This record gives sequence, C-alpha cells and structure tokens, in this order.
Amino acid sequence: MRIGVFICHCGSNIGGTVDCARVAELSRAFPDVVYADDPMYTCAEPGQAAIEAAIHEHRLDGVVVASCTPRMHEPTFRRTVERAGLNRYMFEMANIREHVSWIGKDKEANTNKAAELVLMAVEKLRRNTPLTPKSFDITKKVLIIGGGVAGIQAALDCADGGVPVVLVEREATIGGKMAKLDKTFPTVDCSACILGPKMVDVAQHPNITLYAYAEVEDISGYVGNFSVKIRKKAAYVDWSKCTGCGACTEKCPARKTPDAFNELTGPTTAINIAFPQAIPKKAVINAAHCRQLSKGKCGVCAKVCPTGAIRYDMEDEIVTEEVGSIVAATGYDLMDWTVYSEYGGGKYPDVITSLQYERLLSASGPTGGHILRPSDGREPKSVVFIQCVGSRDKSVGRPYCSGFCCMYTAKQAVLTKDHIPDSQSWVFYMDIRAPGKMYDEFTRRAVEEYGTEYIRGRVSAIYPDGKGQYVVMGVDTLLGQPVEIKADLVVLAVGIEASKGASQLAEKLRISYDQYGFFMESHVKLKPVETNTAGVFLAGVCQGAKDIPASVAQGSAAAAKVLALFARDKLESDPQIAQVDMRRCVNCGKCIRCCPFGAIKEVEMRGEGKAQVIETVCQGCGLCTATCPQGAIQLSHATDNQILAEVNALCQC
Amino acid sequence: MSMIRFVTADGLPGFLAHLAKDGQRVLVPVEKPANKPSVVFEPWQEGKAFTLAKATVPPKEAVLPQCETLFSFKKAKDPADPARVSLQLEEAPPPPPTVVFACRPCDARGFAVLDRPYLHGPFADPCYKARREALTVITLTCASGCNTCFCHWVGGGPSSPEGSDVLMTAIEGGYVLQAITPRGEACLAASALPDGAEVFPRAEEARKAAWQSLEPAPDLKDAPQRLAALFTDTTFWQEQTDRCLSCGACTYFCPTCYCFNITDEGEGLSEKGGRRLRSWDNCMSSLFTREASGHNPRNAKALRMRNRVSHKFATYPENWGSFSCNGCGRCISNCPVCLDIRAIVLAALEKGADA
Amino acid sequence: MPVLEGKELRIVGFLCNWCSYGGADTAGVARAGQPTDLRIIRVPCSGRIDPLFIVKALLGGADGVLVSGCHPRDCHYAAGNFYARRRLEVLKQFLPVLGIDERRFEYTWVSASEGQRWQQVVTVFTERIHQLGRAPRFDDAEPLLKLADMALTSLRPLGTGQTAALDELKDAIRAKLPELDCVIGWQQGYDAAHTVPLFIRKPEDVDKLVWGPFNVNNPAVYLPSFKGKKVGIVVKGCDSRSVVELLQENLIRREDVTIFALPCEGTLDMARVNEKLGRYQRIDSVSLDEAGATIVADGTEHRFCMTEYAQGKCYGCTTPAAVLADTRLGTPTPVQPGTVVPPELALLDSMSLEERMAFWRGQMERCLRCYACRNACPMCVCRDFCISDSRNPHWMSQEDSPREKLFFQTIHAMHLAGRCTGCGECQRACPVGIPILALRQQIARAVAQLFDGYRPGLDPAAVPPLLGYEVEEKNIHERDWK
Amino acid sequence: MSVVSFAYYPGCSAKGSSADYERSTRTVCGLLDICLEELPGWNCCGSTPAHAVDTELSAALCVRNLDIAAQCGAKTVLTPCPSCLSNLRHAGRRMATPEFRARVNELLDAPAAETLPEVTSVMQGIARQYDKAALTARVKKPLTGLRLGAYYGCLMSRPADLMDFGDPENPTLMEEMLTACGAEVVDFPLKTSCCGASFGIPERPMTARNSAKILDLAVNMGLDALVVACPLCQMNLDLRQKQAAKSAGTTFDLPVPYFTQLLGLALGAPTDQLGLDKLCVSLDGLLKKAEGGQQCG
Repeated sequence: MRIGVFICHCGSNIGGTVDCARVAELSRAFPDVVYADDPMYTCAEPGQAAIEAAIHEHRLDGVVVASCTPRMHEPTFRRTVERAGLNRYMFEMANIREHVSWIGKDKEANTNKAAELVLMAVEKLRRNTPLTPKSFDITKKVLIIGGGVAGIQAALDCADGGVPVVLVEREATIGGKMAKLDKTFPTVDCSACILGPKMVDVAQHPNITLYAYAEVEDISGYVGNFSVKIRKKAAYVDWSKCTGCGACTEKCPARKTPDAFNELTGPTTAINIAFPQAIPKKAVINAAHCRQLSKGKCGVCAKVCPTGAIRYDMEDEIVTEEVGSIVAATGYDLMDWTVYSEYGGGKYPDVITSLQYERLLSASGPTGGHILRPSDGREPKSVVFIQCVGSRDKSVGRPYCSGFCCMYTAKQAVLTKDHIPDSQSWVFYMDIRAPGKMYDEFTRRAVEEYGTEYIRGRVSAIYPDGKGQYVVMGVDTLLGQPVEIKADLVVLAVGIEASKGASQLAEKLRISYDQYGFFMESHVKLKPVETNTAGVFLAGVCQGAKDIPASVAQGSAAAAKVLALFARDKLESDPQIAQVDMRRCVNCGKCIRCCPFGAIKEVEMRGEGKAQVIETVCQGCGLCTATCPQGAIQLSHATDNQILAEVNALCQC
Repeated sequence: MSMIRFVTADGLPGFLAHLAKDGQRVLVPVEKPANKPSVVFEPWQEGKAFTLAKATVPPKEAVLPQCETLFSFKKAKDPADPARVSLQLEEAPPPPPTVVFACRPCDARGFAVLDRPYLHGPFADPCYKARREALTVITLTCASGCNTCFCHWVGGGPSSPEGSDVLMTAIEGGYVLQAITPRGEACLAASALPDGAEVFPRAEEARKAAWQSLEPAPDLKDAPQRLAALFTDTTFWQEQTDRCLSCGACTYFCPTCYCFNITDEGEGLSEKGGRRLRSWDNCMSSLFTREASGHNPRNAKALRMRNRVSHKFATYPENWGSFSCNGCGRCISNCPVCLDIRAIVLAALEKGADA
Repeated sequence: MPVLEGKELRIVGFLCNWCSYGGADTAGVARAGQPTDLRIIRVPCSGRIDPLFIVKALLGGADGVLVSGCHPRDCHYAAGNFYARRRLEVLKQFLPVLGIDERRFEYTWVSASEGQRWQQVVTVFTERIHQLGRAPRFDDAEPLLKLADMALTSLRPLGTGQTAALDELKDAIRAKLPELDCVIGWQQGYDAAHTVPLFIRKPEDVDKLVWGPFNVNNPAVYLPSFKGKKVGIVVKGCDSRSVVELLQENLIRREDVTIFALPCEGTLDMARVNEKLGRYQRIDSVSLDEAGATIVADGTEHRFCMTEYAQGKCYGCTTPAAVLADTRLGTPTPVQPGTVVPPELALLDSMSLEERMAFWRGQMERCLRCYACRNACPMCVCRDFCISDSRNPHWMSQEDSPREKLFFQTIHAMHLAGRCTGCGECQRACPVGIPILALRQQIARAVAQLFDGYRPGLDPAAVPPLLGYEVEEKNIHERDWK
Repeated sequence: MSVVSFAYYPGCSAKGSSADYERSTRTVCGLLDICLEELPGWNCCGSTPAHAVDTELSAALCVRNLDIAAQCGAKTVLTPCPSCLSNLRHAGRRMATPEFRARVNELLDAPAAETLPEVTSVMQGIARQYDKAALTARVKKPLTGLRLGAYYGCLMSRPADLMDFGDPENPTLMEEMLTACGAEVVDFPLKTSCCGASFGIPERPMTARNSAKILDLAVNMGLDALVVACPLCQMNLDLRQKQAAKSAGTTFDLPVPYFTQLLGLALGAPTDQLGLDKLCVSLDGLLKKAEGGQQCG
C-alpha cells in the first residue's frame, strides 16, 4: 500500500503550536507511508490540488490528512481523493487542531501527540477497504410537522417545487402563534392580513395534504423511506360536511369553555372555530366542556347544524403516510411565568402575558380590539410592560434570551398609545435587543413619538393598592433610585420554551434536543436547518429563539434542503453499514436482538440459519459488531481490526 | 557394562547444581499449588523445590516449545525514499543446553517418536535439531503402573530406556543412575558421584517388580489394519466421540503430538520488530483443516478423532514401524470427559475382528 | 512512539462521533486548555465500543482509558448508549478482579455543545491518572500462587443422592426414548470412581445410567449441537439453569428438549478426590452412603465425605432441584436463605490489586491454550469460530505470553456477562487447575448488583441483561465530575 | 384531646414590650391543651445585634438555650418571636459542621448535647396539633363579619430552606387559622414586605414610610384589622401608627392585634386574659362588630 500524509498548518491555527514539518518527517517512517508534506492550507483550492497531484505523481492508494475535525472537512477531502480517482473511503483524518493545537501551547508535547494521531490514522487506513454506496429509490414526499408560519412557508415552497406535502398541525387550525398576533413589528402590519393569504394558499394548494387537529404518533424508517403514523384526533364534527357557517357556535349553551386560542382572555363555546380566518374553517368540539359528551344530554349543535355534520361518536383515527423527508416546525410555547410569585404568580387578573395582550389588541379577540382590563373592563390609563419574565434568568432555568420580546413590547406600547391617546406606558427592561432591519428605529419611535417611558431596571414586586390599581415596585439603575408606578394594567414579556411535547417528538424523530426542548441543529453556524438524522430538517423557533422573518427564512431554507434531497431520483445509501461473514455466523441471534433499528434478519443458507443485514435500514451504529462474540458481523469502516489497529498503535508495550 | 552411579536422596540438589553448571538449563518437575494441583517442567534454580511425581505436562517443551520464535525481522525505511523498505532478519538465539531431569520413560520415548519425523525424514528441522542435540534426558523409571497408563501396550514399559540418556531407578536410600548413551556416560562421568555397580542389582529388582505390577497388555499388532479399515465407518467414530468436546487438551498434553502452526506477529517497523512464531497446532480443532474457501474436509469431531487415533495407531506405524502413542495416559486423565483412547483402539480391534 | 517520558502518561479515549467527539471539538474551538495525554479514537457510537477494546488497551500498557458518548436519550442511534452504559459498568466492576484499578477506566456522557464540560472531564481524569501514576505492567508482576479455602458450610445438607428414584427415572426414559434421538446422562467412566457423559440411543443403554456425586459433567453443553433433533437430557439443578439460559437465548427450542430431573445432593470435587487417591493401578471398590463415598484403590481405603469434598459451587447452590423439567422425580432438600461467597472469589476478594495481578501472572504461566475451558462451557456456541484462535478479527496472536492467555480469559468472561450460570465446568475442565471460575463469579456478582439481583438461567422468558437496557437504570448512577 | 407539652422559649420581648403576645399565647395554648414548659434559666438569643457582631458568640447564646432544652429531654422548642426562631434555627444548623461545633463548645461552660432539639414557631406548633377542622371545632365565638389581613413580616418565612414556612413570598398558615376561626381573610399582598424593623431608632423616616405603605394598603383594602405574629412588626405598625400616618400625610385607625389575641377571642377566652389593653389602637370597635356579627351569625 502507498500512503500519502498531509500535515496542515491551517495558517497558524495548527502551525502555531505544532511543528508540522517535524510531524511530516516523522510520518515518513510510518508503515506504507511513501509521501509526506505539510501544506499551509490543505482545505483550500491549492491544498486540495496538491493532494490530487501527489496522488497521481506518487501513485498513492490512500491519503491521511492531519488538520481540523473530520466533522468539518472529512466530506471535503473525500471528494478531493475521489476526484483523483481513489475510493473516498481510502482516506483518514487526524484531528490535530481542535484536539491538539488549540488546547495547549506545549509545542513538544503537541508535536509528539500529532505524530501519534497521524500514526493511528495511518494504521487505520492500512486496514480500510474501498466502499461504494448503493443507491435506493425514495418517496418524493415531505412531512411537515407544525402549521405555524415556518411550517406554512416550508409547505408552500416544497409544494411550489412540485413535491407533495403532508402538513400536520396539532391545533384545529394552522397559523400557529403568528395567527394570535394583532400587528407585527416593525411595520405594524396586521398579522392576519399578511398570514391569511398564505394560509389560504396552503388550503388551496393541490400538492398539500393538510391534517389539522392531528399529531404524529410514530415515525420509522430512514431518509427517503420514512413511514409516519398520524393520529387524526376526534373533532366530533364531520369536516367533509361542515361549511364553517358558525350556527352551532351561536347556539351552544356551554358558554364558559376556556378559549385556548385567545389565551384564556375570554370564554367561548364548547363547539367553536378558533378565529374567523381559521384554515380549515371547521368547527371542533371541546369534549371536556361539551355537555353532550361529558354529561350525555344537550345535542343543541346537532339540531342546529344545517348539514348534520355533528358526530358525537367520532373516534381518533390513525393514518399512515410514506414520506422521504421530514421538516419539524413545531414552534414554541410561553414558559409558565407563575413561578414568579413576586409578580403575583397569576393571582392578579390585570397582570397578563404579552400574548394575552395581543388577543386584547386584536379585532378578532374577545374585546373586539378594545384594550379593557380583564378585572373590571375599564380602559387602562397607565400600562406597565415588564421585559425578560422567564428569559435571561438562570434562577428559573431559562438563561437564554427569547429574541423577539423587546420588539413586540415596543409595538404593543405604540399600539397602546394609538388605542388610548391619553394613556402612559412604561417599560422595565435590562437591554433592548433590536438588531433587525428598521428595528432600532422602531423602538426609537415608540420612545420619541409615542412617549413610552423606558426604565432600565427590574421589577421586584407587583401588588394591588387596594384602590383598583397595582403598585409596581422596581428600580431605575440609570438614576440609581427605587421606582414605584401605579399601573392599571401590567403586561409581562414572558420568555419562550419549546412547544409542549417537543422532546417526545424529538425521540420519535431520533434527533437530539437540549434541556429546554429546542431541537439540536447539525451545526449551529453552518447547518442551522439540518439535524444529525439524515432527511430530517428544522424550521422556526423549534430550533431556537427567532422572530418571524428568520422563521420564514428557515421555512424556505428547510424547503430548499428537501428539494435538493429529492432532486435526485435515487439516494445513495451510506456504505458505512454492517456486513455479515456467512462463514463465521453461528446464528446465535444476539445481533438481531440488540439492533435498535431492526436492520438484521435471519435467513436460510445451505440449511443453516444465518444473520443478514438489511442495507437500507442499517444506520451504521456498530452495536451488532460489539455484540457478536465471534466478530461475524463487522461495521464497514469501523471494523474490529481497524479499531484494534488504532488501539495497538498506542498500546503496544 | 554401562556406567552406574548412585546418588542419595538428599544428594539430588547437589547433582542438579552440577548439571546446572555453565549455563545449562535443568528442567525439573515442579508442583503448582492449586485446588487441582498440577506438575509442570520448569527451569531449576538453587533452592527451588521440585518433585519426582509424574508431570501433568510432558517435557516436549524442551524440544518443541508451545510457542517458539523461529526468527525475528526488522524493517527500516530509507528516509530519502520512504517507498524503499529494507528488511533484516535476526536468527533466533541458539537454544541453551538443556537437561530434562526425572521425566518418565513414556516422556523419554516421546523424544524418540518426535526424532523420526523431525530428524530422520527427508528434511531435518534445524530448530528442533539444535534443541535435540543440546538435550540430555535423565529418566526416572516408574515403580508401578497407574490406572491411565498403558505404556506396555505400545512397546514401552515402566523402565524402557528408549529416548533416555540416563536411566534413574529409585531404591531405598537413593537413586541408581545408569548411563544408556555416550552422552549419558559423559554426563555421569563428570558428576563425581560414587560408583553404583554393587547396588545396581537392587535397581533391576525394582524394575522387574514394576513390570510384574502391570496388568497383562492386549496385543495391538492388528490395530493399524483394523483402524485403517474403519476409515469409512463414520458411525463407529460418531459413537466413540459422542461426548468429545473437541478441545485441544488431548493433543497439547500428548508427548508425541508434533503438529505445529507458523504465524507472523508484529509489523517489523516498530522498535520491537516482528517475529515468525512456530506454535503447537491441535488437530482436534476444526481450524486445523479449514480451507481458505471456508470448506472443511474434517468438520465433524468424529472425523477429527478418527484422524488423531488413526495417525497414532495406523499412519505413523506405517511410516516408522512403531506406534506414535507412548501410553502415558495424559490424554485420558486431562480430558474433560475422560475420552479413553484405549477403549477406542480396543473397540476398533473388536469391530475389525468380526468384520 | 512512546508518550513524553515524565510529562505524559498513556491515556486512550474512545469518543462517539456524534456527541462527545463534537464536544471535544467545541472545547477546541473555545480554546479550552487541556493536558495533552489523551489520544482520542473516534467510533460511530458508544454502543460500538466492545469492552474488550478497553481491556486490550489496559493490558497493552495504557495508564488510563476514558470513554464518552451521548447523554442517555440523546443517542443519534436511539439506544447505543443505553447498551454501552450496561456493558461498560459491568466492565468497570470486573477490572478489579484482574488487578487493574477500576479508577483507571471511566465512562461518561458529554454532548456536542458541552465544550467546557469536556475540558473539565479530561482535566479531572488526567489529574486522577497522574495521581495513580504509571499502570503496573502485567508481565512485570512477580508470580504469586495462593490456594482457595475450601472449608465452606453448605446452604443445604449435602449427600450422595442414593435415595433418588433412579429406577423410576430409567423407566421414564425408556418410555420416552422411541420419540427422542437420544437422551444424555452419565455413565461410569474408565473406573468406578469416575463418570462420563452417556448418550442413550438404544433401550439397553438406559441401564448404564448412574446417579450420584460423581456426575460432575454438565450435559447441557451438547444441546446446541443437537439443534433440530428431538433430544432428552437428565439434569442436576445447575445443569437445568444452563438449559434455561440456552432457551433464553433461543439457542435451543423448548419443543426439541425433554428434561428429566432428580434432586441433586451435591457433586464431588474430582480434583481433590484424585489428589487424595494419588497414583493407583485400579479401583477395588466404591461404596456410597448418604454422608459420602468410600473408595478402595490398590487396597488402601479413602473416605470422602460430602461436607468436605464437594465442589465449591455445591456449597452455595440455591437450586438443587431443576429450575425447569418435564419429568421431575423425588422431593428436593430445602435450601436455607443466605449467600455463600464462592471460594475462588473469596480468595480474590482477600487480595489487594497488586496481589491479584501477581496471582493471575502466576496462574496463566502454565496455561497451554488448549481451550478445554471454552469447549466445556455450555454457553460458548461460537465453538469453531472463536476470536481467540481464528486470527480474524485479530484480537489475539499465537504468542504464549501470560498476558495473551489472560486476555482470552477476559474475552470468555465478558462474553459470559449476564449469561454464566456458574456451572463451573470451565474450571473443572482445566487440565492444569487454573481457578478461572473466579473471573466469571465476579461478573455474576456485578450483574446481580447492577440488575436487581438478576441471575441467569432461572426464567426462560427473561432477557439476558446485556442484550437489553433500561432508559432509567436503577442501579447505575452517573458519576459527577466536580 | 390529650395534653401535649413543648419546651417554650419566650424571648426577651415577651417579658417586656410584647407581654400581650406572651399573655395571649399562654391563654390560647391553655385552651388548646398545649402545655408550654418555659426553659429554666434561658438567655437572650442575641436578636439582631449579636450575629451582626460575632456569629460564634451569637450561636453560643442560642446553643446554650437549645442545650438547656436538650437536658430537659425536650424534642421540640416553640418560640413566638420570628427573630428568636431564625437565630435558634441558624445556630442549630451550623452546629452540624464539626469545626463550628468545637469553637462554640469552647465558649460554653460544657460542650453542647450531640443532638439539639428542633425549634419551631408557636403558630406552627399549634397548626401541628390542630388542622383547620380541629381548630374550627374548638371555636366558641366565631369571628364572623370581620375582614382581616395577615401580615408575617420579612423574617418569618426567609430564608425559605431554613425556616421551612412554605412559599417565602406567599405564606398562608395564618390565613388558614383565621379562616378556621370564622373570619373573612383577604390575601394581603404586602404580607412579607419589611415594616422597617429595628430601623425605627436610627432611620425613623424609613420605618415610617414602610409602615405607612403597609397600613395604607390595609386601609384601602377595607380591613378591620391587620393581624401580626412578630413583636417588632406589631410595635412599628401599632405603636408608631401615628408617626407612619404623619409621614404619609393621612390618619390611620387600624387595630394591629397578634394572631393569638384573635385566636383567644374565637376560642372564647375572657377578653382580660388576652392583653388587649396593651394595644395602642384599641380593638373595641372590632369586638363590637364581631359581637354584632355573632348575634345575627
């Protein structure tokens, strides 16, 4: 075997604390190494060209590059050696940057360590065998979980790209949190006006199958061949017959049903349609509060329904969809702010969340757009906004910034002045985060044109003053004095967390998530919409705090990834999968029992039972190889011999 | 009249010290304390306790070690042109002169059995030859037979001199040392031990008594033809080997099994270099006959047992005229399921008789 | 390429590609300073790490081995780290019995975003290894030979089983024989003081069946080779556990096996019997009474009472009656509750780490790699393809160094984790009497501690612990890294 | 109801400024068959100044009391005053660290007992014996018609893990007891904000301002009385009510009784055994209202 070794300087990143020339020189003494060099930037064009040239000139049949982490540039260099005619698996990397040069200044130790890592890579490479990916056909169909703005955008882009879309939304209507907003910053556009048309497009798009009031039950399979079980929850209304006329909602006697869509700011009926522009505009019965379903007597809506769409006996239904790719756009929920007992812990009716305030501001809200105090229905003259309630606060386990609260508070302050000209708004803040286009100018308008008082400080307590108002005790750190404000209404900018059930969904998708339930992207800077599971993409706040423009952008980005994936008719399977040596297998069945993906089955060969790997299902974890006592099943590119070679390169006393 | 010397029981360490002079390795039976005690041959040093009991492991180690470095090799790369790799071989160091002390006649006869294929065949094995020529064998004659011994069935006996240089017989108060070969005489001459001629008759009595204590031996002269005839009778072999676990105990503890395996270990580039090893092989393991394609002519344990027994009682006698089994009984006493080679041979004789 | 003398020690890391390797990268990107000793081997998943890699490294001269994978529930392959957690915890409890300080091996979970945590894990672990200093080399240990104390008290009265209903058993076997390919039992060996396995195929073979303290072999070892044929088997209590374990791993099918059981009153430790009998020509007589056996050899009489000469495993035996049987004859003697630490394990428990390494160094010298221990083991179904001598994958070389021989024992022990029923055949089969059962007993003890007292071979439906996992392990707790 | 006895640590103010608290506590416990055995030879717990000067000396003061209780074989010590409760519990917890215990033992005449008794407030002591239903059962004259607010002060529930008094921001034990006595109890928002404590001397305007805010809210919420459980809070809100009113430019006339006094009334104790006369703002108006309520209740 003829191996070429390339020790990258990476400018000074490696060369600074590792003597690359010395490592190259040492590498020449390693087994089968016939060429060693230490280029300045291996990943750059000239660097890659040098590798290709060396392959031809020295008739190399294996390359080791000692540079950065393989997680970053292994694909790059594999393509390089492939261009030069080698099989891309006849290539190994030694990580002498993140694991050596960047974590210590001791040049002698770093050089020695780098040389050893190169030796390990060489020993592994000498046992590598060429692997060729197999191709398998894919279902060109995408599942999008979550019908918020990000999910809608991804669905529309995919559908426009000719890919059939299955959009699953847990609530009875798509629109997500954006549908609940009155106006949007920085243009103070009416949210329903800019979102509504997109929702209608989703409803009318021939390529989109919408499952509203439905949840993902189970996901199996792998990129290109996912099989998804969807649970269509019982709406107790036959949507094929319901025209959305709303007759049932008028007559329904259960008037005190909590209205989840309006964030519990007002009552609604047991059977209702969330809001006028709802898509699909179909009625849903809240089983817990419907007298017929809970106590067995009423049936008013069945009587009044002109099309007889009410069906009290309806049950959940499981539907299976075969898709090739999945986009998770499950959005967010507000964290449970009642942990703050100093703000009353939910006891005071006039201390509300920003989302509840949006419903009060919204014309389709319970107050028809008039700002009225939930306690006594009076118009508030002094409104206090408190920022970072459950954001940037380690004590409640929410150290991160939720990203868009500073901006919507400024908008709400503007709207408050707009609705109630003689009102005065105060905003308690720590730092105003207004990074977007025209964002800072918008907050300046809230201060200069609309007279909002921004007080830099936190609020220590809110309590009713007994005369119908609330005393908001805080501090003004710029003046260095405590501050007390009598407020008629207090609006909390409550921090966000991943939507409820996000972590369970992540486990079904087999993607990682952090301790707050936000899904883990493949690379925080370079692959924000991809995950570590091939074929599963992310869009919107489910991946982390971001505002509407960023969510929409990610919706389109995820759609682009899906379209790119389906651009090819066939997908290449990752050749790093397990293979069984039929001669050695004694059919003890341990590998079949422990494979997490059920990727191994028992077959008959010459009268004896043998194990066999289903190539398209095997994910290449190698669990079977560690379980098989006699090494009959070996994970390609991570075989026992290859790993033993690395161990022996280090421990041969 | 061969040279006779006499050594008292407590004079033995002195005699051993004499033998161990000028770097000669003296292998003595040493008892290894354990729940199941075993006796193995180990180099003797001053003050090391030893026993004269029959060893669990035969002294074959002296001429055919379990694992022997035939030679070691070192590779070096030319810094100017890393593609050119030079290779130097290093001969294994010459084996030290060795004395096997207090082995039994069946062990000594083992050396004789090994000599034929390794020395008297068309090619003499150099490593074996070097070890064999540096070897002196002092054999302690058996005072009696034992339940698993059957040396007198196969041409040996409790005091058979075959393969020994000095024959040692215990009499009360000490041991009579009778030189059998010139090498034995040289060894005894240099030992400054008193002459033992007058006590020699007592030694001969002891030896005669040992022979008398033996059960009468069946006549095995037809065994080779009978076993050869049974080659195709696989049911016979299956019945004989129902309980066999096909491990390697019988072959590795046999003084006359001489099959070996050659493997290269190590790369040669690391400072330790590489080594070519010759190690014992075991015909009872299926690996012995597995071909590269995975096909195995002798996959079943019955066939493998057929090969083992037929080799000792048919093929070897055909080639060399005498059985290659010494009747030491170790393959019986060390077998986890006490498979009895005597029973197989007798069954073969009986089966052949009525065929 | 040795480590820098005086500055570094040999520390090998096995990191899963998705999380911990990413975590190490994040630490690098954050320029989080770390000592240089660690060399990282990237593996697809912590589930890919065979504990034997770690033993290979430690025996090969590593001073410390660090394994890190994704946090539980976070594995890219869903369950890789769950399996790894169980296997690595069993390994961690097994190392001390070899004389290797278990603090030299650590496993933990670090996610791709926890750069700082990785820096702390590496720094704390490297500091710990430097405090422990260079690992003692197995080959440098001075051989030390010690004897297990066989004076034990049994949990139930030991006897010779002469009152067992042997004739009824023979009738039962004759009745079932026509529909069976053969029935496996015991028959007298080359003399009255030894028995060997018996394969009854014809009615006249049935009379050869014997029952008594000499029935030491475990007939279950032959069952896998009878797969597909109908076979009968006579079992002692411990043999029945081997049959159940084979059923648990569907290496045999329940409908193929007909089990006959008699209550066992203990078996003789043939090693000590032979030692006492010494060298003899023939056995004159063997008489059994309920307390023990009297053997007359070459005219001299030897007395073997069961309370003193039974096998080590019989004192602590809690299943004298078969765990599973189709035909069960006789009532077993009740067993008092309590546990007896097996003699071989008790011997090792009494030794320090250095002594244990020296002990194994001394014992392994006389191993001839004949693999009787492997082939006598009913659980070893790989038989002809064992990695110890098939050289591919190249776990072992043909060298006869004590270290290679000990490495095979660790291979056997780790492959038996959660499967070994303690039948003791491996140790009984060893021609040179190496007390290798202690290694399997330590693994069995660790498995019992870790998995709620799990003992293999008691319930045909139970899943062997290392072939399954719990998301929340009750008895395996994450070590904190402060 | 079988008699249960607790060791009782009155604290200095009980013998002086808050004699009415002590008086009503003893009466209530008598009625509820709770026997209070006063610690023989108890000493001051050091209150605020001691631990500000030297934590070991102040701990020694407290441990001496706990040691006396231990010698008497008491398992639990009750104390009415939150400040004493806080000091005793702090000392008890810090004695767990061996070095601290060694230094404190040097200060004491003899080393303190290995295990020191648990210390809790009188209110919790009563609540342990009588849950809501049991208390209501013992009420003779229910406080119907009275609109009350409970005020705990800032010491009673903080620090949360040490005082173990429920949610530090929102304790509810006193409300439950007063409701059990038949009163209409309002959730008083400033129940745990500071009344100004001992700053009444060095920083009187600040104490006046704080007390005024509390009293003003109580009046605005239409309370008939603000019930307290701490001698210092009672003094600031009752004795200094006029100073607070002056600083807030208004007048207050709000009775600030101890919860034990109202408990005593509800249990039917004669009014002269509750030390009602010691209250600056008299309770008579409230009593008439209560009686009025009883006639028609």
